[in-house]
Amino acid sequence: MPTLEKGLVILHNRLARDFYEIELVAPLIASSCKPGQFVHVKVGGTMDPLLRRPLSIYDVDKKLGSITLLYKVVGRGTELLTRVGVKENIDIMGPLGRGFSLADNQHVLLVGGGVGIAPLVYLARAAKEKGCQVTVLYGAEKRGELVAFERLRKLEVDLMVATRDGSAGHKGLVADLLHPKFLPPKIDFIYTCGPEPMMALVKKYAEENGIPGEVSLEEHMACGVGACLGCARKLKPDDEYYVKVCKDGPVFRMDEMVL
Amino acid sequence: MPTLEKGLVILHNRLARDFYEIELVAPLIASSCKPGQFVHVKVGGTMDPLLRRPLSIYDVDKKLGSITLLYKVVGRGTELLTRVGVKENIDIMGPLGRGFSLADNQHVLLVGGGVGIAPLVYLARAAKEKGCQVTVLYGAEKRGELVAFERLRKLEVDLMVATRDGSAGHKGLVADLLHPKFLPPKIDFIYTCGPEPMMALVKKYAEENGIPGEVSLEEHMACGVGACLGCARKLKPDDEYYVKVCKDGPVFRMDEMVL
Amino acid sequence: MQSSFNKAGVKEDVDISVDLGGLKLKNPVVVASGTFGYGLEYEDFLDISAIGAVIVKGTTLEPRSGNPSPRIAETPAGMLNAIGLENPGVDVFLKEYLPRLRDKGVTVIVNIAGNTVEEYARMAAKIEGNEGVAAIELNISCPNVKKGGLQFGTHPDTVKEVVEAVKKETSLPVLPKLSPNVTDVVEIAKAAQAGGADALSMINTLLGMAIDIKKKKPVLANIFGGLSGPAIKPVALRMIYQVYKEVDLPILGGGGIMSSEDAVEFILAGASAVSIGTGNFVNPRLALEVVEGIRNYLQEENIRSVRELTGMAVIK
Amino acid sequence: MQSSFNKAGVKEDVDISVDLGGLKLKNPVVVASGTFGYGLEYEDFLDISAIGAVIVKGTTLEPRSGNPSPRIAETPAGMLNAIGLENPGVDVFLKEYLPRLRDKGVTVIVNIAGNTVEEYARMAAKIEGNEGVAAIELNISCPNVKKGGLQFGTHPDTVKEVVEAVKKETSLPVLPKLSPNVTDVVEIAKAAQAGGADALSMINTLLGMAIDIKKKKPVLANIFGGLSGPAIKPVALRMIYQVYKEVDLPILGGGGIMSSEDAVEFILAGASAVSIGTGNFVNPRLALEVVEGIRNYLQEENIRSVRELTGMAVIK
Ligand SMILES: Cc1cc2nc3c(=O)[nH]c(=O)nc-3n(C[C@H](O)[C@H](O)[C@H](O)COP(=O)(O)OP(=O)(O)OC[C@H]3O[C@@H](n4cnc5c(N)ncnc54)[C@H](O)[C@@H]3O)c2cc1C
Ligand SMILES: Cc1cc2nc3c(=O)[nH]c(=O)nc-3n(C[C@H](O)[C@H](O)[C@H](O)COP(=O)(O)OP(=O)(O)OC[C@H]3O[C@@H](n4cnc5c(N)ncnc54)[C@H](O)[C@@H]3O)c2cc1C
Ligand SMILES: Cc1cc2nc3c(=O)[nH]c(=O)nc-3n(C[C@H](O)[C@H](O)[C@H](O)COP(=O)(O)O)c2cc1C
Ligand SMILES: Cc1cc2nc3c(=O)[nH]c(=O)nc-3n(C[C@H](O)[C@H](O)[C@H](O)COP(=O)(O)O)c2cc1C
Ligand code: FES
Ligand code: FES
Repeated sequence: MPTLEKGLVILHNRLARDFYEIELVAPLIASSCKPGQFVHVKVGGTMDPLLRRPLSIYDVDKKLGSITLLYKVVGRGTELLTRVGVKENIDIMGPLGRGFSLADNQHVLLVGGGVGIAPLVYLARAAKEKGCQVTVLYGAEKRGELVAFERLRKLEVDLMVATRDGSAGHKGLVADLLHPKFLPPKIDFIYTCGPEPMMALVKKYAEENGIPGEVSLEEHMACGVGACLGCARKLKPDDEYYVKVCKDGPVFRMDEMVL
Repeated sequence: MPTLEKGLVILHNRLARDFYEIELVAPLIASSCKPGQFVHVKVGGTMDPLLRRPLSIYDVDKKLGSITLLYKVVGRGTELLTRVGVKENIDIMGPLGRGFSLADNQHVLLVGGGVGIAPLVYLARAAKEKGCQVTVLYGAEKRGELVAFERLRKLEVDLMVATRDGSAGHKGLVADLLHPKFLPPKIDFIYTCGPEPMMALVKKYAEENGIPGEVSLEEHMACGVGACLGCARKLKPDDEYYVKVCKDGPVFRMDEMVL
Repeated sequence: MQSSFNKAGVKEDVDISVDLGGLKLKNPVVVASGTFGYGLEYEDFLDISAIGAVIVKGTTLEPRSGNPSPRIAETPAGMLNAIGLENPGVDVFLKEYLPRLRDKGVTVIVNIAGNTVEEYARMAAKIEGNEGVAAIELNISCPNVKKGGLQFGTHPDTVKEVVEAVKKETSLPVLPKLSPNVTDVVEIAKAAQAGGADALSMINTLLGMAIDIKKKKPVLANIFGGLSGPAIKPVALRMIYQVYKEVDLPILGGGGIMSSEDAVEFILAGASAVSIGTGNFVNPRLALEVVEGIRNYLQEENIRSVRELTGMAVIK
Repeated sequence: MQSSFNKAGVKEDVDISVDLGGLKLKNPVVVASGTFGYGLEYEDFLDISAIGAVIVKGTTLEPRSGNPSPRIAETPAGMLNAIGLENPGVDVFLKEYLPRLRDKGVTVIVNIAGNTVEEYARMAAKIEGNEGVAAIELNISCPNVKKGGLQFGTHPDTVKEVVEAVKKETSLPVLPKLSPNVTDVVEIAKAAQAGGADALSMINTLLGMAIDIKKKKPVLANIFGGLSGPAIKPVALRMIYQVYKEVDLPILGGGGIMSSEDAVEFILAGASAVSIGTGNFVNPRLALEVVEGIRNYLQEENIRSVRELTGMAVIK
């Protein structure tokens, strides 16, 4: 159940130039969240920036009652977040949104690009726990930005990486790895999160191969709970109504949308 | 000459519940400032709070090229200032304003209340260097808030303290110490900074005893350099014109004003 | 003007109920239209029936799907929105949402927006007789909808006309919500009074915009949007102060309230109750925290009723 | 609309000079009236002759001592001021300050405020013929002075009348400075144009207030004050966008500019040059940093002249 929690920071690491991970003790959120859900984070203590920032739940330690977030510094809000020290508290709302659907014992493919890997790590953990066979395709600009690599490796998923500059794995797009020669013969479900052009390629592959799947979308948000109608998006150009990414998503079925 | 400097924080200590001192390397300011002048400090990196905060120069280390500020947390700006870490930089403008006038080899009396002691510490140092005999009356709420005590003691001034709760020195107002039995027989000049009611008592004493003196005033400020005309104040109720505390002051002659 | 009934230090309970022209509220804090959905979205975070009232999302005669995206943008200490009055229409509201809110004991104010005077009147007529509605707020100031919105709220004649038409159809207290995008808000307030308004709601958003310098185009798909949040607080306070001095109607005041201190500023400036909008996004429990904060302020100041506080800072 | 004259990656020098209805500026960044004194106050911090122009503190026919204190208050991402046009009067300005500014090579724009149309005209006449004045800005929007201020700027007829009267007395470019406290800024802009304005300056401050909840009275001695700073940026951009679309006059745009990115937003919205006010208090070197930032933006975007940027984001 969504709630407001003062998350106690127990770990805050810089992983690469603009990538950080932060672990917060937030037992209510940790105990009730699902992969694909997000938290809405108050950054800084003043009225500028004013709004909360949505960040996916990257990992969860249910025993410790902690959640971990992975974030990339892109603007003032994320920049301010880097200043928070261990032992300080952060005001977070969550878990919010509709997460990924996940069945037992499936062969699942996760395709993440950049910081879009965040919700997929938690998903990979949950999938492993459900006895799934998990393949992850992970793309980044360069080796140093494969910040979730270690965590995924520890989860013992089948992991393939691509970097734009070729400094690790395949040189090029992560979508290039969507090829039978790299993939397990049977895939039941595909999940993807990352830049929209990447997700469009993943969706195309899924459709061409008749595999169902889900994508995680982003929109600028104010409330995060479906009240302000700010994060509206038409899933298909001809739709009459707008979905609310914060409440109807951020995860949507591939077949209900056009990317 | 006033300038803009990125002051490197080399020391930042909490001295009492809401009192902090912060030392900044700012060689241009340190080399040109005078007692009674202030710096205009940008707190936080965002647009709220927006304006700079004026803080008196509390002490200077001309050799090191550093200045020290003493501040009391009273609102959002000063609260944000407490968060600045050693090795970080703070954006400061200064030295600003007209400082205290100070002649050689005088018998001077300094009366400070609360955080109003700040400019008087630097003044005491300068007066000692000029061969003055310096007596300081220093008032605070309680012993723990006599945060400048050590620094004054090291300057080897004649120091008397008063606390409201009697936990150190005279129990009561610092102005109670304005009595021949506590003071040196000859005083050439009186300086005061602190709450206005206190300064009014000091001014009254000075006038009654025919001693010239100066007070340091406060007004809310925007520019700090005399451009916005925001920090206006009538020195006497019947004055036609307003002085600008930032530029014409913050130090004013006792005889040109009514308190 | 200071009123202290108690011996200093002795705190006794204070009265925080208010009456705005017949709209009785258990406490003076409501949540603003469009910022709290139908209340149900926030149920996980607070007891929504404990809020003075929930003003529901702007309701229109027909369902509306709203504006294209992006609909919101953050600005310094504020935000822009151009939602475009997305809502399921008044019929669906009355059938689906109102009963649920009534069952939960929520005090409901319906915010209505029309394209024509007749639409306002028809909506008021539809709402009339439905149990569970405490008042009607007239959105005559929404800057986003081309044909309605701005025009109604910026001309005294149409303001008067709309209020009159609505008053004819309803026995409920009617609160026109004034636009700040006018030269003379007092003139508009007087027109609302002449039309029979029971109280005034003020202020709605300031019309603003933002530009994306990478894309070289407006950030919002709608180009313009309504500016809300702390950035507009000084303007809201000024307008409430002006209207309180000149117009004898209770005011529901808001615009940028983020704390109980802000709320007290509004009450001192002349508001009988306050509305919280953008603040809900930052702190979903804000409304009830403000209720508590007002109570504490009254106790500390030895003021027995919040009603005494209204307009105390106004220099007549 | 994108214009790129260079092969990507090759940076060549860009032209940042502008002409606002005869007011020629070496770069499109000026400092706003009342926020930079007479320029001399900031000489320690930057080369004031390198700024596009210095608009001096609002000048009146007679000396004025201004409003009582407190005159300023901080608000979220903004500030209120009620200086009350403190200044030594136009004669002293022309005798004492103008020669010094001229000697330093500063481009000076004189901001004048009158209590009557005649006062405006008389000041213009006094200024005429004094070497070293590049233009006259008409403060018809200062919200602080009872008899002048608000009235002039909020009625199209008086705006036209003032501009006409001033134009008769001067050969200098005349820029009326529009008030944002109006229902329809385009109407006012058109009136200014009808009166013969050479360019428009916009916007002045929004009328606002703050209340001290301890003292239970307005923070400012003057009760109301002008809101400036980043808080008002969205409103300023919107008004400039609206006027650019409808009125064929160059615009000097400002309101909350704190960075060169902000300045570019204003230019894209329709401003030919920008003015920096409150931002000077936060960063006294801001004006020249904005000049540099605009230059860099043009180079990165491969746009040869800042004049091409004006209005690029406006959807016609
Ligand atoms: C459901 C969801 C989950 C997300 N998960 C992550 C994550 O795990 N890690 C991560 O690094 N980022 C994530 N993002 C993106 C993240 O929210 C933005 O990068 C962040 O809000 C940027 O804030 P800023 O102040 O640094 O940037 P600014 O650009 O200064 O922000 C200005 C405004 O735009 C909004 N904004 C900017 N970019 C985005 C964006 N991409 N999506 C939504 N709002 C945006 C901000 O929230 C703010 O309101 C997620 C976004 C959504 C919607
Ligand atoms: C010349 C001068 C020297 C000063 N020296 C010192 C010093 O050495 N140590 C110290 O602790 N304080 C000093 N002060 C007071 C200090 O500037 C304020 O306490 C501080 O600005 C409060 O900021 P805030 O954001 O914490 O408080 P808030 O109340 O949140 O500030 C809101 C606004 O009011 C202004 N403000 C609030 N109180 C004062 C005040 N007393 N004087 C001026 N502006 C105020 C702030 O600058 C800000 O613009 C001095 C003031 C002046 C004018
Ligand atoms: C996202 C959003 C949607 C809004 N929708 C409506 C609406 O439908 N009807 C209305 O009258 N006001 C609407 N408003 C205006 C608010 O009710 C409120 O008057 C305004 O935001 C100022 O208050 P604030 O600064 O506390 O948000 C909306 C505001 C926001 C931010
Ligand atoms: C302290 C102060 C004094 C001002 N004085 C004047 C003035 O004398 N004449 C005038 O036309 N505008 C005056 N203004 C308005 C500014 O010139 C500018 O139009 C306004 O502040 C908006 O820009 P900003 O947000 O960049 O400050 C003043 C503004 C401030 C903050
Ligand atoms: S962010 Fe408010 S509805 Fe989604
Ligand atoms: S603070 Fe601007 S004149 Fe003093």
